[in-house]
Amino acid sequence: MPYNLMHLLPEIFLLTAGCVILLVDVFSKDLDRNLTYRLTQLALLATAIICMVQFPSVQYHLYERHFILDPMAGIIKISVIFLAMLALLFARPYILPRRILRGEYYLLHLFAVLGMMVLVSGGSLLTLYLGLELLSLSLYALVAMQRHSYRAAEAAVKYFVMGAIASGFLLYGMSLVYGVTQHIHLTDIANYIATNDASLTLRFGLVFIVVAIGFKFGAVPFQMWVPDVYDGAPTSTTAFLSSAPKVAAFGFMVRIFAYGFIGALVDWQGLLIILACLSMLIGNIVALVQNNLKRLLAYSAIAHMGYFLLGALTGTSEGFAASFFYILAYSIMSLGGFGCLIYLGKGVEDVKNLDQLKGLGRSNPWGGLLISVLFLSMAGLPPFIGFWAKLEVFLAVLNAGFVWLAVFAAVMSIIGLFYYLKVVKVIFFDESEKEEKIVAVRGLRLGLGITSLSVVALGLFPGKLMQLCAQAFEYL
Amino acid sequence: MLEQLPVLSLLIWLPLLTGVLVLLGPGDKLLAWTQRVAVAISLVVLALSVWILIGFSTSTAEFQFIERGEWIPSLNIAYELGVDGIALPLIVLTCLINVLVLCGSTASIKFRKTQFVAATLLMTGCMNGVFLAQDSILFYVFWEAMLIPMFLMIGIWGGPNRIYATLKFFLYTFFGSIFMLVALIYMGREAGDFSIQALQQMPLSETEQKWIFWAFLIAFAVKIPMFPVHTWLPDAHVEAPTGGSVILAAIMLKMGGYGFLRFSLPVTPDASETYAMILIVLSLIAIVYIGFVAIAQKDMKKLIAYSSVAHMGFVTLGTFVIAQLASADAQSMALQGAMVQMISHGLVSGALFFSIGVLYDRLHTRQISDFGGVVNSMPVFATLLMLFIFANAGLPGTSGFVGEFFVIVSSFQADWRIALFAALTLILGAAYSLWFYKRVIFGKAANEKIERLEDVNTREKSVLIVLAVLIIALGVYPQFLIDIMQPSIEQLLELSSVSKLGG
Amino acid sequence: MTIQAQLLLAVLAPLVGAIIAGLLGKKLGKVTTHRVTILGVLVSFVIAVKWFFVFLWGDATAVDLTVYEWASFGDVTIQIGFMLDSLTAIMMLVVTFVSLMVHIYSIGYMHDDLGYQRFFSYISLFTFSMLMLVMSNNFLQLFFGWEAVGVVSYLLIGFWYQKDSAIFANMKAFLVNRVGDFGFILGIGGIFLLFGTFDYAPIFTTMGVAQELVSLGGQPQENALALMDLNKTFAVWGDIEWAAMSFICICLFIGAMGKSAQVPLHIWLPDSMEGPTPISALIHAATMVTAGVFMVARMSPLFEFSETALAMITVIGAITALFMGLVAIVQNDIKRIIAYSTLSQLGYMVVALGVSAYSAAIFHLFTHAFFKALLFLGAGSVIIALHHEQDIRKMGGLYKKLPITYWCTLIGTLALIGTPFFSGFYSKDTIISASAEASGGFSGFAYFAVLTGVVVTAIYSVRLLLIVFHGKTRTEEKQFQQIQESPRVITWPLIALAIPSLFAGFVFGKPLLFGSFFRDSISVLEEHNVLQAVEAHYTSAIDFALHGFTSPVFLMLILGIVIAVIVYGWAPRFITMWAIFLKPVKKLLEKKYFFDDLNEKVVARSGRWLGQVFWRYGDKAIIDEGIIDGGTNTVKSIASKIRKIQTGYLYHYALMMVIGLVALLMWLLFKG
Amino acid sequence: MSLTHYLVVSALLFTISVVGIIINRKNVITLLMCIELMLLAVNTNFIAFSRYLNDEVGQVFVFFILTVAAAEAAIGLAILVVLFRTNKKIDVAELKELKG
Repeated sequence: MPYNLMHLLPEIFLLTAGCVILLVDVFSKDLDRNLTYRLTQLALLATAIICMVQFPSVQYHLYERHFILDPMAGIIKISVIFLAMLALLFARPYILPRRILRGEYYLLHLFAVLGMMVLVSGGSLLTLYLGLELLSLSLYALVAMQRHSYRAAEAAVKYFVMGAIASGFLLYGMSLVYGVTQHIHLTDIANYIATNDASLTLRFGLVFIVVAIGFKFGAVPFQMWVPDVYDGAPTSTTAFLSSAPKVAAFGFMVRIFAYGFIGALVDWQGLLIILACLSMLIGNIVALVQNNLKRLLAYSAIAHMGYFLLGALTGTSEGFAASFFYILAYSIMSLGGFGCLIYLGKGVEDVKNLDQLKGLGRSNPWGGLLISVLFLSMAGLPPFIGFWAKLEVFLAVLNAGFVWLAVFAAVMSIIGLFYYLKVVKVIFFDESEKEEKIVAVRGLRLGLGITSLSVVALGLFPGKLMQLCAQAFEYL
Repeated sequence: MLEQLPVLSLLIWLPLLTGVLVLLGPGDKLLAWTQRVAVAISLVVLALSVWILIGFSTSTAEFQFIERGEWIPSLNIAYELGVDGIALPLIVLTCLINVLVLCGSTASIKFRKTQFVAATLLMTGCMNGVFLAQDSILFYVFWEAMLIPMFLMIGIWGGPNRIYATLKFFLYTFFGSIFMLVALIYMGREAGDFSIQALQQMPLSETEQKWIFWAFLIAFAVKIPMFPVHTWLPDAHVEAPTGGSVILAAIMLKMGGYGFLRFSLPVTPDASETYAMILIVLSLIAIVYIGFVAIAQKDMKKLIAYSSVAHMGFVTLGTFVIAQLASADAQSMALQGAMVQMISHGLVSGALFFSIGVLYDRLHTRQISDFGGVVNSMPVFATLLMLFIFANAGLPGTSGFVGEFFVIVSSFQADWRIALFAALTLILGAAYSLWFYKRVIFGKAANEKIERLEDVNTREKSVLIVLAVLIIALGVYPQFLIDIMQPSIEQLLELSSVSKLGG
Repeated sequence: MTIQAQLLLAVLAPLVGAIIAGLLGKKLGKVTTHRVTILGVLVSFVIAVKWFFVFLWGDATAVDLTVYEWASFGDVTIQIGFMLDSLTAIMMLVVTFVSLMVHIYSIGYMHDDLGYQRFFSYISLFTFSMLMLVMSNNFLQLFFGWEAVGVVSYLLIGFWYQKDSAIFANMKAFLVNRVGDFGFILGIGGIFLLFGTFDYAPIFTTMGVAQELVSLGGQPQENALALMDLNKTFAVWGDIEWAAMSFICICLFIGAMGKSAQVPLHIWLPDSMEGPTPISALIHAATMVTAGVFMVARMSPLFEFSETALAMITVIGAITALFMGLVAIVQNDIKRIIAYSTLSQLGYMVVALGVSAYSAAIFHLFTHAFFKALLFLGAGSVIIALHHEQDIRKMGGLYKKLPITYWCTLIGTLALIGTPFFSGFYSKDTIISASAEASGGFSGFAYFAVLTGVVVTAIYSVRLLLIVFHGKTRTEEKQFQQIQESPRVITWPLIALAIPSLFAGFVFGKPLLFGSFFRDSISVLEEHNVLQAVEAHYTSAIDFALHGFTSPVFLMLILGIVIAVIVYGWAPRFITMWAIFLKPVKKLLEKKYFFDDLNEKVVARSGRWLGQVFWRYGDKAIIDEGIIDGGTNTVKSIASKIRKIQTGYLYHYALMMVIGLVALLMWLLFKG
Repeated sequence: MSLTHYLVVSALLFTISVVGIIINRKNVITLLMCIELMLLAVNTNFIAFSRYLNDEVGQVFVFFILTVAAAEAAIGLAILVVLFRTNKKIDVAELKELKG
């Protein structure tokens, strides 16, 4: 029977575009692959536009219900694409001076985005798995892209092995689920759980899946890969890694929990609470003693994942909305943060340690101000977007009646503030031994401008974005 | 035409936007112009606040000049501003201090002057916002946002130990306010509306009230600051540049007291009544213990900082002694005392920090032992400082007396023993103030540096004289202030007297 | 001119003078400055004189008017206003007259001082504050004046701010006064609790009714208070309770002790002699130090109802009167001698208050103001004649060099020791007889004290006179030749003060003491009214004086003079004998009963020590290093331990992941 | 042979693979093999279930898994090559530069 493939247009377009660009790249002589770069951005932009044009107002279950198209999917896709474009903006100036294969680098972004798009509108365990794998595989490659750096290679191996284990767990869980429910469609699974109570096997399967999800977010105790990979991977990859995939993984999580296992709320809620608390605790505390900026950001990422889970674990639509707002805010901030690291890098030298920022506020106030804004926003201070993200998750968690959890999160955020302030302190208060102006290419400046501007603007007027996030979850 | 003007928004956004512009502006290249513009703008803001003062009706306790706008409809968070008798004096004080700081203490900043100006303006805007906000989240946003410029101000232009001080300041305050945030969200959730009015009206069970009370208490106690969470203040003051100290002492501390009046009392009346005695005792400790600590100080700024803590003790005492008071008159006397004390302390401590700044600019030391016999070379300064010192010691005829007098007398109505300890400030305050004055000002010129000091220049003189005039005016005729505050205070007493338990 | 206008003028004229002198003094120059200030004081003096005689001869009634409302909310109204009655009038007279004299005197005395204008500004300011104090009609303004005079005294004691002793003395003076004010403000708080107002008038009416109940209704005091609902009590500790009235009166009196330098708060007065001599005359002899006495007299309706307070007042006054006089004997600084004599005379006044002879106290205040100011100014005249030499051991035989000064001082001395017909006699003798008649607590001791006090007074006064003016000079010849009488601006005030010192008692004795002068301002319960008894043998001023010759007091007086003359006049070697016999006593007196040591070594030092301890251990050690820094450090150390988990080994990571998985499974299994 | 036996087998395989990853200190290639093994265990599960439930979806799923496994292996080997190029060693125990 004939299918109307229009709904699949963005994915299809992106795929074909990817293949075309691949071919173009093969024959292009130019070492910098400007053409490839432009085409990639263009393709992403076009895809985004298509997504916007055919933005779904209702929820479709398409293609034997393997593919769900709903506002959430739409919004996540669009935001993922834009994040990816930003990441590319940062990536270009980073990889040009380094001996990193350009064309493949951009293309891998494309395929990763494709994977995410499939992932977020996966309607069955199968599509979800495929999307996830497409995403992960491209990410593994991206991490390994800096072929002459040992650190990158080590990071890649670690990431790959851990990721493989994670997907193994995921599959095992899926198989158990399938075995118990005899279905791989989320809706059917939901119906099954609704009709007959979840057997232990099923819940075990759920646990395996939760572990996989926890791994994707880098929630404690599945965070071990995060600091090493963030540290070892090329900064541009880290920037990408820490932003878009997290949003997509959030979509994945929503599909699993809200669409498939909403009936087993009590089970995964408990699991998520444990993960959230551990992440906030470990992430914040260990970040205190980090001197390496990338590792510091990695641990802060772990901590942020803890806060982010606060919203999701309520299992309510406003809870997911809050989490979505949080993850978006966080992606922007961390993109900006790593973008700043790229911006500060001198030649092929990355900035490693905190004290390399000394006197930045003096030598080039703009950069200093920008980084401070981002970090203060991460610390959750008004009037920046980070504050609203925190406020929303607190609100959600209080709505669910977990007052103690909110208080715990509050206490943790005090510890968190400490190391963010430490960075600001180094930038503004410490005297630099040498002062040289930093010159950044236009694209980089543009990217940083966009991120910091959105951090401030959304901090002042978060209303619209919050409504958007709320809309995304009207079909739970 | 002025009637249509959104005056309150202007009070907030004029300084803020100017601050941002100055920050992104040409920097120290156009310093002179930037400063002129900044001063001009702040004069405009001051004029606006005075205009509000004139247009303000003292016959009603209602909020006036109300402005309301959508902000975050999905969470019922609104952009709502209004001013009542409690906020108004603080607003005017803020705008005034802002002008004085911009005129008086930018000269002593040696580098990145424009950024200093920007920080000052940003802070002014935020502080106005805190006092004007009618929505709790808006209040919190300003409350927190203001920390950032202060953090930078202390950290960049501060003294040798500035980093420790400013981190301590920031973390202390954040530690306090984060729990307040949780409490606010909790209540806003329950009430379905984040406006302060709603929070004041909403019913709360006893346990809820207790938790919320403590959450608020930590926030405001740190800010005001109360014993035993006061230790950030001396460090912050000592390290901050003159302007920073002035703003810190004159206004930021007041936000704690303002919070007590705006939130603790009306929102959690029963809890405040339950815990009143603890707070009274803490206030008394602050008055007596800190009084002694102040005597022991060797650093001028530390001494004044500690005396600030002691004086703020009167604010908290006046605020919470009302739970022990029977007659409405005594209660309003206590609250009047607290409020007047806040305003007065704003003027006096501001003036004192300005004066210390004057000395510091000349000799670049704050050690009392490095001074002595300053009067020989700086008679005018000595005279003005004498006035401020006596105001600090609570001499009748100066503003410093009014608040202490009200609080002591009204707390006597509650229990004479409270008044007994509170009244010890007459001795202690005089002791540390006068001993300080004796060591710094009187005597033979300690060294030739002091002999060669030149007296206050016109700029410094004018700033100090403005404060001096206000201090005396307030001391001779406090009724002006009292008229403004009385209706709001009566309404506040109304709110804080009715139980929320609805038994 | 309305009364209000007059009173305002009287108060503000000196203030204006002070402001002009203070702000424009340097521009105006010395002459204009002192003219302006003197004009100001003169204005208020004229007004004061007018009202004094209006109250003395005319039958003016008390006036109570409000100038403006200082603060008012709810039903509370705190005002700035004036109460003009006989008490106020007499105080105004004393203040303005002495102040005027001192102003004039200072033209000469301060002539070549750098702070000339400053000085005049200060003393005018003082006049203003003192007038505010005495003319107040409510406690707030009273307290304002109370503190204001304290401040001006602070400024004037430290007038020569380069002298370490001076700036130490003025701080000491202010702080000791503050101790008094501490009590005073508590008293005010009690007043507000009891009466719900700060104004005199309602309080006096209430107490008036209470007094009616006692005198006419024949009720005992407690019942009277109970009927007026004034019998509150204050819980002290456990179930110990104090009667509100006594509590308030004692608190108020503590304030008075500070100002009027009663033991043990007297320590500041002798040191205050560091100030210029005119100040000692004006502030520390005539006016400010008597504020306490005035205040208690003003509050007589209250004090009448507290036997406890009266007893306390009596005993404190008696101690001060006797023992401070003794100290005067061993002093060698001319000003300090007079200062201690002032202390002792203040003791007399306070004793009078204690035995409810309020008018006697005020009358003594009145006369004392004149002769004590006279003595001080005389001393000042001597001091400048000797180029700021204050040690009497370096003087002697000055009577032919400084005739006017000598005669004036002689008059002052005779008045001080209470020679019949001199003003001091009338006031002092009344106090002594009053205390003889009194029946309240400690009145016996008080009588003994004031009686022996006469001897003491005679001894030190005569000693002063003899050593300074008689005998042969102890200054070297050449300098002695150059000594000459002070200029007229100095001598005329002396004369002007000498006259009232002579006649004030003779003239005003009867009306002020036994007449109806104070009826509207001072109220005494029947059972306390000792002056009636005294009045019995006071038919006329002359008779009283003649009767004085036969009284034991006179014997004491003679005794004292004789001793003094023997010891210091004829046979100076007696002094050495003294020294041998009474060495410990002398030591004790020279050490001023170790009050100063107590103050320096114990009170002040322990205060500073306490501050240090609180700061070092309370703030720094416990709160900062302990809690704040300690907390952060613990978190950091924990962090660096947790960090170790990240070993970097892949298999550990995998293991961790599996452990996590198993843990979650277990949790799921066991949570049920 | 009941379903349980198959499940036990696959569970055992799965455990073996995990344990293999954990205890292996030497060679990264072993890790790759373990991962493959893990996927195979999952496949066994799926097939067992689909036979038991006679529902083909499971088996279809397996095909996908196999494909993905191939791709994964490819990537893994590629990374391995990179690693070998950079430091001439592929011992797991050597991978310890990134830590803390």
